[in-house]
Amino acid sequence: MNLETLVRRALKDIRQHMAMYALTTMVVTLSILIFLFFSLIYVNLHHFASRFGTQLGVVVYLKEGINEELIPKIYNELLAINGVKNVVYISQEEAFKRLERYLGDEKMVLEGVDATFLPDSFEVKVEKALFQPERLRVIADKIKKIEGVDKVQYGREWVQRLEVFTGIARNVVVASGILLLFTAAFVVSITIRLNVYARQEELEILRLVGATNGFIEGPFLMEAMLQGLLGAGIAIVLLYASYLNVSSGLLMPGFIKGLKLVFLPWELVVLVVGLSMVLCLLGTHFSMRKFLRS
Amino acid sequence: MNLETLVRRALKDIRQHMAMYALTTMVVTLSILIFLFFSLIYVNLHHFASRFGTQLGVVVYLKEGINEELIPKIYNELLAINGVKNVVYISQEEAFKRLERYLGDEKMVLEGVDATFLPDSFEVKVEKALFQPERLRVIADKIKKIEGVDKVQYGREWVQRLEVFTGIARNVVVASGILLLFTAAFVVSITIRLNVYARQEELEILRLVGATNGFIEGPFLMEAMLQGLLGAGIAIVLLYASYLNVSSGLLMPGFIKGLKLVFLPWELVVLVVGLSMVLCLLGTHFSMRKFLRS
Amino acid sequence: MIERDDGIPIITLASVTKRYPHDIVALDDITLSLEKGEFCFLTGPSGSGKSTLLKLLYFAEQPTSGDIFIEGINIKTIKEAHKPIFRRKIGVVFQDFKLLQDRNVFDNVALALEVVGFSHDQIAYRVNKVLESLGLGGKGRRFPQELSGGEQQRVAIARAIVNRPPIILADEPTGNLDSVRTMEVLDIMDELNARGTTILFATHDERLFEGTRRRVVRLRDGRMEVGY
Amino acid sequence: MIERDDGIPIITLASVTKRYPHDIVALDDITLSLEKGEFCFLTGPSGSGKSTLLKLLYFAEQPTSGDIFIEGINIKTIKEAHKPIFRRKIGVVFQDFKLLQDRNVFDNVALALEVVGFSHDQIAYRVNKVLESLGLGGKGRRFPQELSGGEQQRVAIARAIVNRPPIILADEPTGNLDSVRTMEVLDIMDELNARGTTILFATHDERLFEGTRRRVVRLRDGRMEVGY
Ligand SMILES: Nc1ncnc2c1ncn2[C@@H]1O[C@H](COP(=O)(O)OP(=O)(O)OP(=O)(O)O)[C@@H](O)[C@H]1O
Ligand SMILES: Nc1ncnc2c1ncn2[C@@H]1O[C@H](COP(=O)(O)OP(=O)(O)OP(=O)(O)O)[C@@H](O)[C@H]1O
Ligand SMILES: [Mg+2]
Ligand SMILES: [Mg+2]
Repeated sequence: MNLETLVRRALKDIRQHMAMYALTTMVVTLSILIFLFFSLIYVNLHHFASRFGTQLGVVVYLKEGINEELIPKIYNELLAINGVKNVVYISQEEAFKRLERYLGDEKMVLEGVDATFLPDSFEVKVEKALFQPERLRVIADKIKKIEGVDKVQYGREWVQRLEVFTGIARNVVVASGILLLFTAAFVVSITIRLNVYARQEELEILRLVGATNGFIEGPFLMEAMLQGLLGAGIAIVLLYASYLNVSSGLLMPGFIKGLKLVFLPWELVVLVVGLSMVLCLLGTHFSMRKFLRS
Repeated sequence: MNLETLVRRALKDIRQHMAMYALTTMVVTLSILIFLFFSLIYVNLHHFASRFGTQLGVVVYLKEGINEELIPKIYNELLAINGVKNVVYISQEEAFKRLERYLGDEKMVLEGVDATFLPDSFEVKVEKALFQPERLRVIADKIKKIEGVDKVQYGREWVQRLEVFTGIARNVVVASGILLLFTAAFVVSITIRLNVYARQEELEILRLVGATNGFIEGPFLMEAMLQGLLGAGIAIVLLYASYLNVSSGLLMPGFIKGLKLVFLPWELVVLVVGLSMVLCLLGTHFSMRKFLRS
Repeated sequence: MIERDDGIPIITLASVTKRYPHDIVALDDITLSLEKGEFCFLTGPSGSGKSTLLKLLYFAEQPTSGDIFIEGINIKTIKEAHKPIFRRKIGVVFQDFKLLQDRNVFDNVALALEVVGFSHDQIAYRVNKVLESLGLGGKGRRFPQELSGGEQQRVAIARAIVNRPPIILADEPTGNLDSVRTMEVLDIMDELNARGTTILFATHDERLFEGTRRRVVRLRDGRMEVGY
Repeated sequence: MIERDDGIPIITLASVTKRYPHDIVALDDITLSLEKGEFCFLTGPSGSGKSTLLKLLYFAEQPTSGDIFIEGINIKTIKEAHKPIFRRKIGVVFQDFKLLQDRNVFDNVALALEVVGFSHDQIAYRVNKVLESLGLGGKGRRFPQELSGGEQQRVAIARAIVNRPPIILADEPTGNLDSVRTMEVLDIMDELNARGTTILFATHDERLFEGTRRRVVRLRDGRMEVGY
């Protein structure tokens, strides 16, 4: 049986079972859409969190009256630490300005105070600090050992809270991702099985007139692959359309306008399409197997 | 046809189509589980956010040198404002202590400064401020008009950001809730339809031997109701089991232990069970309708 | 010829034509009536319209033109909701049996009684009796797939007659039966007929009516060839 | 009696017994062989085991004991993967037709050729010819549901013979046909037989073999009654 015959048979078969095929494909589409939708939300949250997360860092106070020449050395040592993203030197004047800004209307309290009462400091930004707050602790410990460093501040309490939060978030995301994937796979395979059940008489007849398993399975597998492709494809197109809608602010209330959303990375898209096809293929294959015996 | 016969026929029917029935019910269960799972996450996030949200408030600075007797009057006026949850008086000394705490090691800057340079103030906590940040603005505007009030601070910028965030969050939650509900309903009804398709010959035969539509539909609807009940029931039991597991910390990493989780409100549980039954009933009814004509 | 002239015919077809899509004429201007208690054979070559005529009578198809009366009532005027009531008055042996594959023999036959609302005990009694009379005693718990072709056909006959309907439409009910079983079925039909049941018996087997003096309606290409 | 003694019989059953679950004995110690090119009738009352015997030959059921040889090969030794090859050598007219309801007549018949891998043109040519010869010309685009019982049966016959298999197993292939069509089918079978096809023809219709001098195997309750 050549490929052309196979494709022709598959297409004919789809035409003859249009309703069933459309319904099954819709189930595939919806299952995948749900999974992708939450992936998209996750990716965007992650994206926002990453941007926000770069504001997390460690403040390094230097010893009072430190030798000016030591500062570049410390700077380089800080940068060399694994996980450090960038390092900014905060002069005494800069620190004083920040305090003034914090006090706002109450800044008159600082009138006549000399800026030098604040120490020199470095602000060390840590990579992925939001997702792995324990890194801050590790890096802070390393910094403490550097010569000329007086004190390291990284908001111990705050990091602990963050740890709990990111821990929960991670667990929730992983659990729901697994649940969604599992459900999608399960629902799709159940639907395919219902479909094959409904056609078992046909399989039996084909077998009795001398069709090989390959001949019988061929079009079904072809259809399954197409179904996986279609299902995932439609889901992705639908998702992309809503993504465009939302990010162009057409449907959303004004205040979200101008918000930068990201779409799913193309690797994930390809992966999902592939998985969808494999899932439909395997689901069909295993549903048919028991009817193809003897 | 009495109820007993109906139930007997429905049970017999289920026994004879065990595989199909079990598969369809599994689809119902999973669809509902997904919906409930996300509802549970949402409810818990809301719960946490509510607790955190009560920390949001407006700071009201009083005019310098204000008549001490006016203070209780202002206090009562503040409390009377719609949406205000509680009001706390911050004396000059208290405000000074807070500033010291903020400056931490740098508090020597305040040495010799008189506490009275800070004005008296009230801290006004606003109900549900996290979910409706625009309330803060409204309340702040009202407070400004009270006699003796100098300035009202509620972090304008911060509220604007929060507005954006809660706006997005609300939209995401509503969109995913609708998507999930819609998908669950759709998948369930498609599965039921596939099921009915597979049995259309049976319906035809029943019709031909003189069965009324009621006689034919009866057991199907009975089964559908049971299916809805079972599907939702199993989903809820599964969810509750994982909830207990998580909240007793058996399965979760240590740092979440002791975390107080809430389960879905029983109204929602009842509603979901009811909806599930109605959905299965309607899905079955409409799938059968076209086979019951003439 | 058994005929009881107690007024209106039980079945009447008045210039009935049935055209299937694509201009396939299955029945062409058929006029025919059956008196109450009549036993009539319907014969004709393959594809001549026998089954189609029966299908019109049990509402599986609608005539393209012409009128059909059952017990004097024009079936066009029967409301959808009342059709089941009429169907119960008509026992049909379908040419392709139409047995429920996932119910056993007993349940398949019992169906015709359940539909009417017979009690549990009565159903058991009647079904077992009719199965016995058709040589299917002891096969009640089998499923259709576990029966021979002839046995399935007899289950179909059993279901058609179990609720003693006033009208029986039998479409080739002995096609899968050997001559002994065929005679048994004919005897049963005779007996039912003697008790007043009107029977329309479609068959291509000339031997069934060769000896008898019953009425024979012959179809060819959808037209009636011979009256009595 | 046509018989060509060119060595091994094409079909052999050696003390074959078939017991269905619940101790239903459908075939009891059957020993039988068919020479290549033989035309043999298989008869017996309803439920005597005719279809079961055929089912064993086309691998739809397995014998409980005894051996079956096709072209000298014990079918027990045939691997699962090779069974389709054997099935293609055997054209079967099933008692219940087994037509695909969602394919039209042409496609149903073409199936037997597609399975073997015939080309598009050859399929069209052969299928149309065989449909013509069975009086189904012009009905190729209909679906089984749109045919009369006898027409469906002829489609089943067409599918069984279209790929000119060396063996034809026909299970009650004329049960729904009138006498004229029945004779046509017998003629076709005769012609195929004359070209060397081995035919096993199960029927309860004694008339089919009354005049002929062909071999008749009679079953009763699963036992062979008469040999030649
Ligand atoms: N649903 C349908 N659509 C189109 N044509 C049909 C349909 N049903 C039957 N026919 C055609 O109508 C004609 C009469 O069919 P019918 O089944 O009444 O014949 P019959 O006398 O019962 O034949 P048989 O003895 O073979 O069962 C046939 O030519 C058949 O092909
Ligand atoms: N799958 C099965 N399970 C149990 N019993 C069966 C099964 N198939 C057939 N039988 C029984 O085996 C016996 C022989 O059946 P078979 O179908 O071979 O008869 P047959 O000679 O073809 O009869 P007919 O002329 O009625 O078609 C019958 O008593 C039947 O009830
Ligand atoms: Mg017919
Ligand atoms: Mg048989």
